[in-house]
Amino acid sequence: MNTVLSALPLILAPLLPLLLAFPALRSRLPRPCYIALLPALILLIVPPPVSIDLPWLLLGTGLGIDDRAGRLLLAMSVLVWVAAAGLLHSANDKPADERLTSCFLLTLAGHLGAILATDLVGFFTFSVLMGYGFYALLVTGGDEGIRRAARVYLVCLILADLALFEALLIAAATAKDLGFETVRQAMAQSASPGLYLSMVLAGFALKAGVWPLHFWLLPAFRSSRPAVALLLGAVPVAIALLGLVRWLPLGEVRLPALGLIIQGLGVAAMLYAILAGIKRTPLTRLPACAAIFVTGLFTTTLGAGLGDPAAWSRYGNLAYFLILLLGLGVAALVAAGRWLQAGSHSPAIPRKPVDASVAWFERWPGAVTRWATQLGADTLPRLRAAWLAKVSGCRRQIRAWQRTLDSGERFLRRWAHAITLFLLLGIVIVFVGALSWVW
Amino acid sequence: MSDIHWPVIVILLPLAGGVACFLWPRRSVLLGLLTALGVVACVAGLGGQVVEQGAQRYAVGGWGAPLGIDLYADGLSLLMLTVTAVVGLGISVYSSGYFERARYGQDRARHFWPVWLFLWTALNALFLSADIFNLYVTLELLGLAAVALVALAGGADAVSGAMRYLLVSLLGSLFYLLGVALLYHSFGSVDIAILAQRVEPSPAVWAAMGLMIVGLLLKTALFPLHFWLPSVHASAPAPVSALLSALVVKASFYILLRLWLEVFPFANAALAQLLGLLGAAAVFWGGFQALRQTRLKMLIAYSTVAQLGYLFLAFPLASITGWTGALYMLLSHAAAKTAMFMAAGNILYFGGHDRIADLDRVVQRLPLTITAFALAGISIMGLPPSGGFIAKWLLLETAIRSAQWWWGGVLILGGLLSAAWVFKVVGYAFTRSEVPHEARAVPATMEWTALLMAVLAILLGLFAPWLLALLEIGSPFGRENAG
Amino acid sequence: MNPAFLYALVGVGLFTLGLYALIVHAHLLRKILAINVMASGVFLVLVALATRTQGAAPDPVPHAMVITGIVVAVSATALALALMLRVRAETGRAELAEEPLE
Amino acid sequence: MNWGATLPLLVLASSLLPGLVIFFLPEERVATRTTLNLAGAVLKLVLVGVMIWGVFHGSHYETRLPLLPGLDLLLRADSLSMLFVVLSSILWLVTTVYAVGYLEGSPNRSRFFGFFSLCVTATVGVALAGNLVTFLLFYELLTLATYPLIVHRGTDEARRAGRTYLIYTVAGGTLLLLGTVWLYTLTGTLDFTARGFLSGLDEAHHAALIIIFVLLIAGLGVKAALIPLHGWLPQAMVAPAPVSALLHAVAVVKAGAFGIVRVVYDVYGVQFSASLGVTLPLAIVAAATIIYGSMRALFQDDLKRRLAFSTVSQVAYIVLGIAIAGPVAAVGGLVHLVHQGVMKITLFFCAGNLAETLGIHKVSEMNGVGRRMPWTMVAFTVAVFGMMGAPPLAGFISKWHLGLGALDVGQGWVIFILAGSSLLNAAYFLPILYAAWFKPPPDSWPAERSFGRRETAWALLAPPLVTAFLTLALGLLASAPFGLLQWARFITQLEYAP
Repeated sequence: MNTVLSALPLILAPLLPLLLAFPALRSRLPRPCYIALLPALILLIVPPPVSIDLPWLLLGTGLGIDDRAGRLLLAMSVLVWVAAAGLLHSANDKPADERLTSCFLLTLAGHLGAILATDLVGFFTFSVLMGYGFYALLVTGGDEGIRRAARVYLVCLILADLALFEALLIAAATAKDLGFETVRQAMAQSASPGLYLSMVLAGFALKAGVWPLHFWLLPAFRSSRPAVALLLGAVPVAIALLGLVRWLPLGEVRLPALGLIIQGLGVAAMLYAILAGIKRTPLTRLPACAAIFVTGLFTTTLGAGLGDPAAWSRYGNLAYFLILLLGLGVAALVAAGRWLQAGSHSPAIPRKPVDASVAWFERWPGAVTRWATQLGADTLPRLRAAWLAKVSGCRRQIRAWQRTLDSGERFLRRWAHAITLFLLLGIVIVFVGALSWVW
Repeated sequence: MSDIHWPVIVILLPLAGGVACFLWPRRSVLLGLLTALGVVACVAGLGGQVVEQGAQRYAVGGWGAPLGIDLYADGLSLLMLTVTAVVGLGISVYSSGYFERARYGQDRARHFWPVWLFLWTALNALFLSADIFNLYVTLELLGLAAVALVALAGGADAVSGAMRYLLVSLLGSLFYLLGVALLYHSFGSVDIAILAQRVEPSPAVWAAMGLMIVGLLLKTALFPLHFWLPSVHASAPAPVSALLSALVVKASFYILLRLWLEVFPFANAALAQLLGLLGAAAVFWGGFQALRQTRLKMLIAYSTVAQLGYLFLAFPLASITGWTGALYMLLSHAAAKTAMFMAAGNILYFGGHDRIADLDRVVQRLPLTITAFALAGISIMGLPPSGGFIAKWLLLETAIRSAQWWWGGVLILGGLLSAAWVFKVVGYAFTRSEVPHEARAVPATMEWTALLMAVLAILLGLFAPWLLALLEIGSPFGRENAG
Repeated sequence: MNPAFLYALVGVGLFTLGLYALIVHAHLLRKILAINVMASGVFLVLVALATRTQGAAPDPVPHAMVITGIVVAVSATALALALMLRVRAETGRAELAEEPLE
Repeated sequence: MNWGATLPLLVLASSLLPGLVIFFLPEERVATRTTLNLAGAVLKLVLVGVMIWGVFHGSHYETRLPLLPGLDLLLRADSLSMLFVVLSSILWLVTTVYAVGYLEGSPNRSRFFGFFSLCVTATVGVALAGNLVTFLLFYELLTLATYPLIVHRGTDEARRAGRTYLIYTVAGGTLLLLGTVWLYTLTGTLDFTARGFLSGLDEAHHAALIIIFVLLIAGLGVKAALIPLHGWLPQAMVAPAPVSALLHAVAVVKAGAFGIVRVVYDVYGVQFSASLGVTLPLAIVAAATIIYGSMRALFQDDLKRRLAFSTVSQVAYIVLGIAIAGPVAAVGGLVHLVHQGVMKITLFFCAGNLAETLGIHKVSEMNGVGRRMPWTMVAFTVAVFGMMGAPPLAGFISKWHLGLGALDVGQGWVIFILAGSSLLNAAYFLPILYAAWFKPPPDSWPAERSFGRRETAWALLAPPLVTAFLTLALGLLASAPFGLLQWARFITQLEYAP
C-alpha cells in the first residue's frame, strides 16, 4: 500500500503536467500551472527511497528518487517553476495564451521526468520532450532576435539528441541494461569508451550551451520573456549538466588527457564569462554571463573528475551543488534584473536584424542547411536531367526504329513482296527435294 | 453412354444445325443457340468418354485406316474441341444480340447462322481428323466459311479483306496439299498414325515438310506472313473477328503441331530455332505495331499477331512442358481474344467508332465492357492469376530449364509490350470527359458475354492442373524424356 | 526418269507458274485463274505420283483425293468469283487496293 | 473443408466480396456502400483476431489450391504474415472511415471503393502468401488494383502518374516473375520456409542464386521504392489522400518491403544470404535510399511530395534492418514495417485534411494552420516526431533496434546513416511544424470549407487522431507483453535461433 501511495506521485509528477498540456483537460482548472507542480511537491515530502519499475514502458524504464542530490534538484526545480509560473502570465501586454501554457507544461513534464528518470532511455526521452517544449516556449510570441536564438537552439538540440542517441546505442550494446549505475560500470570496464564519452560530452555540451557552444544562450537571455529567461538556467542548462553527471562513468575511469582538455575549456569559459560580464554590462546580460561562468566551473570540476577518479569521489557532490547554484542563481538574477528594470518601460533590447555581430561560427547551422539545399536541389536534379537527356536520345532512336518498322510493315503489306520473298524458300525446297529424289 | 459415337455426333450436329438454319432462316437465332448448346453437351459427352477410356479412334462407316476416314480423339483434340465449344457458345450468344439489330438487318443475320455453324462443323472435323488429307479438306472448308463470314460485314473494307483472305487461304491450302501428295507418294498412306510409323527422313519428306509448313504458317499468319491478318480481322464483324482470332488461326497451328510431333519428329533443331525466331519476331513486331495503332480493332488484330508468335516459341524448346505451355497460351488467348473483340464490338456498336483517342466517352458508359477488356488484357499480359500467366510460367520454366533463356526474354518483353497497349486503352476509362455522346444501347447479352469470356480467361489460371491432366490423355506430346 | 515423274514435274511447274501469276497480277480474275492453275498443278502431281512402283497398277486413293480436291476448288472458285463481283461493286475496281497504314 | 483451411480464404473474402458487390452498386446508394465497406473491414478485423488467437495457441491455418502440377497456391498464417495482416486490416478500417469522409460527394465512388477493397484483398493476400508464386499473384493483383486508384481523378497529371506507376511496377513484376521461375527450376519448390530452402543447393548454383536474388530484390524494390526504382512514388501523389495513405503506409510500398523480408528470410535465409554476400550491398542500397530520399524531401514545397520522399527514405529502414543480418536489427526492421505504416498514414491523413478543409497543398501555405486546425496538427506533430525517431514514439523503437543491431554485428557505419537521416528528417519536418504553430495565419485560406464549430468533419479527424495515438502507444508500450516487439523477436528467433 505504501509503495502504491509513494509511486503515485512519482508517476504523476511528469504525467500530470503532460495531461494538463492538453487545453481541453485544464480548461476548468484554476491555475493549472501550479496544480501540475503538486505531485512533485508531494514527492518532496515522501520518505526516501521511492522508485518504480516500468518494464512494459518503452524499452523498459523506471522512475525513482533515491539520493539526496536528486531530492535537492527536485526542490530547486519546484522552486524555479513556481516562480516562472508566477511570471508566466503576469506580462502586462499579453492576454493569457493557451499555447504558452501548454508549452510551459510540456517542458515541465519533461524536466521533472528527466530528474526522476533512473535509466538512460528515460532520461533521454524526457529530456527530448523538455528540449522541444522549451524550444516552443522560447519561440512563442518572440521577436526576430529570439527566433534566431531559438533556431540555433533547435539545431543544437537536434544534433545533441543525435549524439546522445548514438551514445545510448553504444551503451545498450555494452551494458546489459540501461540503469545509470550499470552503464557507468560497463563503460568503465569497456575496452573502448572513447566514442561513448565523446558522444555524451558533445551531446550535453550542445544542450547546455557550454562555451564555446554557448552562442544561443546570449540572445535567448537578452530577449525572451522573463518567465522563460528565469527557466533558462534551471531547465536546459541544468538538466544537461545533470545528464553529464549521470551518463559519464565518473569516478570509475581515469582519463587524464581528456580531463585536462575539459578543464582547460572550463577555465576558458570562466575567463570568457568574466570578460564578457565586465566589458559590456546591460543588466540582461548578467544572468547569461553567470550561467556561462557556472557552467565553466562545472566543466572544470568534471574535467578534474575525469582525470582523477579519487578526486571525483571526494568532490563529486560539488557538481550537484553547482547545478543547484546554476538553476537558482540564474533564476534569482533574472528575477532581480526584472525587479530592477520594473520602472524603465523600454527593455532597450537592440533589435538588430541578422548582422555582422553574429560570429562566423554562429552561422554554421544556416550554412549546413544551405549546403544541403544546394546539394540536393542542384546536384540531384542536374544528374537526373543529364540522365533524362540520354533517355530522350534513346527516345529519338526508338522513333527512328518505329519509322523503320512502319516502312517494313508497308513493304509487307504489298503482299506480293512478302510471299515472293518467303515462299521462294518453299519452292527451292520443292525443287531441291524433287531433284534429289530423282537421283 | 460409352458406346455412343460421340465423335461423329460432334461433327454432324453443327452441320445439321447449319442446314436447319439455312432452311428456316426466321428461326435461325433459336436454332443456332440450341445447336450451340447441343454441341457443348456432345463435346462434354465425348470428353467423358475420352477421360474414361483414353484416346478414342473411330472408323467412320467401319472402313478403317488406310482406305476409310478415321476420327481420332486424344487429349489434344479434346482440348481444342472444348475451346471451340466454349468459345463457340459464347460467340453464338453474343451474335444473337449483335446481328439482331437494325444495322445488321435481318438479311445478314440469316446468312450468319448457317455459315457459322458450317464453320463450327469444319473446326470440329478438323480437330478430330486422323489423316492429313482429311485435314486438308476440313482446312479448306474452314477457310471458305471464314471468308464468307468476313464478307458478311459488307462495305469495301470487309469485302476486300475477305477477298484477300480467300486468296491467302487457298494459297496456303494448295501448298499443304502439295506436301500431302509428296508424303502419300513416299509412304502410301495419309493416316497420321501410320505415317508416324513409316516415316523416315528423305528428300521428298523434307520437301513435303517445307511445303506443308509454309502453307500452314501462311494460314497461321506467323510473321512475316501475317500481312493479311490485321486488316481482315479488323474489318470483319465483331463476333467473326473473335472467331477468326480465337479459333480459325489456331486450327492451322493445330495441324502444324500434329505434323511436327508425329510425322516430322526428325525435324532438325535449326528449323525449330528458325520457327522460334520468327515467333519472337512476331511477338515484337505485333507488339510494337499494336502499340502504334489508332483504331481499337486494328490494335487487337496486331496483338493476335504477337500472341501467335508465342505459340511458336515452343518449337525450339521442344519439351512436354513447352508444348503444354504453348497449348495453354492458345487456350487462354482464345478466351481472352474473344472477349477483347467482343468488347471492341460493343464499343463500336455503342459509339459507332473505335478510334482509340476518342474512346473515353464511350468506355465510361460501358463499364462491363471495359472491365471485360481489362480482364482479358490481364490474361494477354500474362499477369497472375490468368491462363496467360500459367502459359507464360510453363514456357518460361522450360526456357530456363533447357538453358535457352533468351526465349524467356522474348516472353518477358512481349508481356511488357502487351501491358503497354492494354493500359493505353484501359487508361481511357479513367479520364474525365463530360462530352455527351450519341449512343445506342448495347444489349445486355453482348456486354455479359464479353465479360464472361474474359472471366473465363482469368479462371483458366486457376484450373490448370485439371486441364493439363486432360491434355495428357493419349500423351500427344510423347513421354517425358525428350525435354 | 519415267513419264509419271515427268507429269509430276510438269505439275510442280504449273504450281510455280500459278504462284508467279498470283503474285504478279493485280486483277482479281487473273489471280483467281492463277489459283486454279496452281490447283491443277497439284492435282497433276497427285495423279502422276499414284504409280508408286514401276509397272504396277496405279493406286486409286490419290484419284479419289483429286476428285475431292476438284470439288473443293470449284466451290472455292465460285466463292472467289462472287466476292470479286462484290469487290467491284463496292470499290469500282476488280483489284485489291493497297491499304493505307494507319 | 476444415476451419484451418477456410479461415485464410475467409479473411481474403471479407474484403473481396464487398468489393465486388460495390462495383455494381449505383453511385447514389451511399449508405449501403458505406455499410458494406465498414462491415467488411470490421469482419476482417474479427477474423484476423481469431486467426491471431489460433496462431498463438498453435493452430495452423493453411489453404492449398493446386495451380500447376507440383506447384500450389498456398495461403498460410505464420508469425511474419500475421504482422502484416494485422497492420493492414487495422489500417484498412481506419482508412475506410477516412475515405468515406474524404470522398463525400465526389463522382465515381463505387468504382473507387471497389478497387479500394480489391487493393486491400491483394495486400492481405501478399501477407498470407505461403510461397513465392502466391506472393507473385497477389503482388501483381495489387499493381492492377492500385492503378485505378492512382488515376482516379482522371486528370492528365493523374494519368501520367498512373502510366509511370505502371511502367515501374509492371516491369518490376516481370523481374520478379523471372526470378521466381528461375528459382523454381533450380529447386522445384517455392514454399516459404524459415531460414530459407536454398542453403542445401549445390555450390555450382550460387552464381545463379545471386542473380536471382538481384532479380527478386529489383522486382520488389520497385514497390518498396528503393533507389533508383523510386521514381513512381512521388508522382503517384496526385491520387486522393486516402489512396496515398494506403499506398504509402499499407499496401504498395509495404508489400515491396514485406516481400524483401520474405525473400531474405524465408527463401534464402539470412545466414545463407549473408554467406552469398548479398546482404551488404542490399544494406548499402537501403542506406543510400534513406539518405537520398531525405535529401529530396528537403526541397519539395508540395506537402504530399515531401511526404512521398520521406516514405522513400523511411521504408528503406525496413530493408536496412533486414539486410544488416543480425537479430536485433531485424527486430527493428520488422517493427518499423508497422511503425512506419502507422506514422505515415497519420501524416497523409493530416495532409488530406488540410487539402480538403482549407485547400492547402503546399508547405508554404501552412503558416499558422495550427491555430485553425489544432487537433489535426497535433496528430501531425506526433507523427513527425515519431518519424524523426524522438522518444517515446514508435519511430524511436525502430531506430533504437536498428542502431543497436548494427552495433551488434559490427556495422557501426549504420548508426551514422541513422543519425544523418534523423538530421535530415528534422530539417524537412520541423520547418513545417514551425510554420504551422508559430507563424501568424494568413487572412484567408486558399479554399476553406466550414464545418461549424469543429475544425473539420469527424470522419476526417478521427482517423488521424487514432493513428497518432497508436504511434504513441506503439512506442510507449513497446515492451509490454504480447506487444509488437515481442512478436518481432519471436519472428527473428525463428530465423536466428541456433
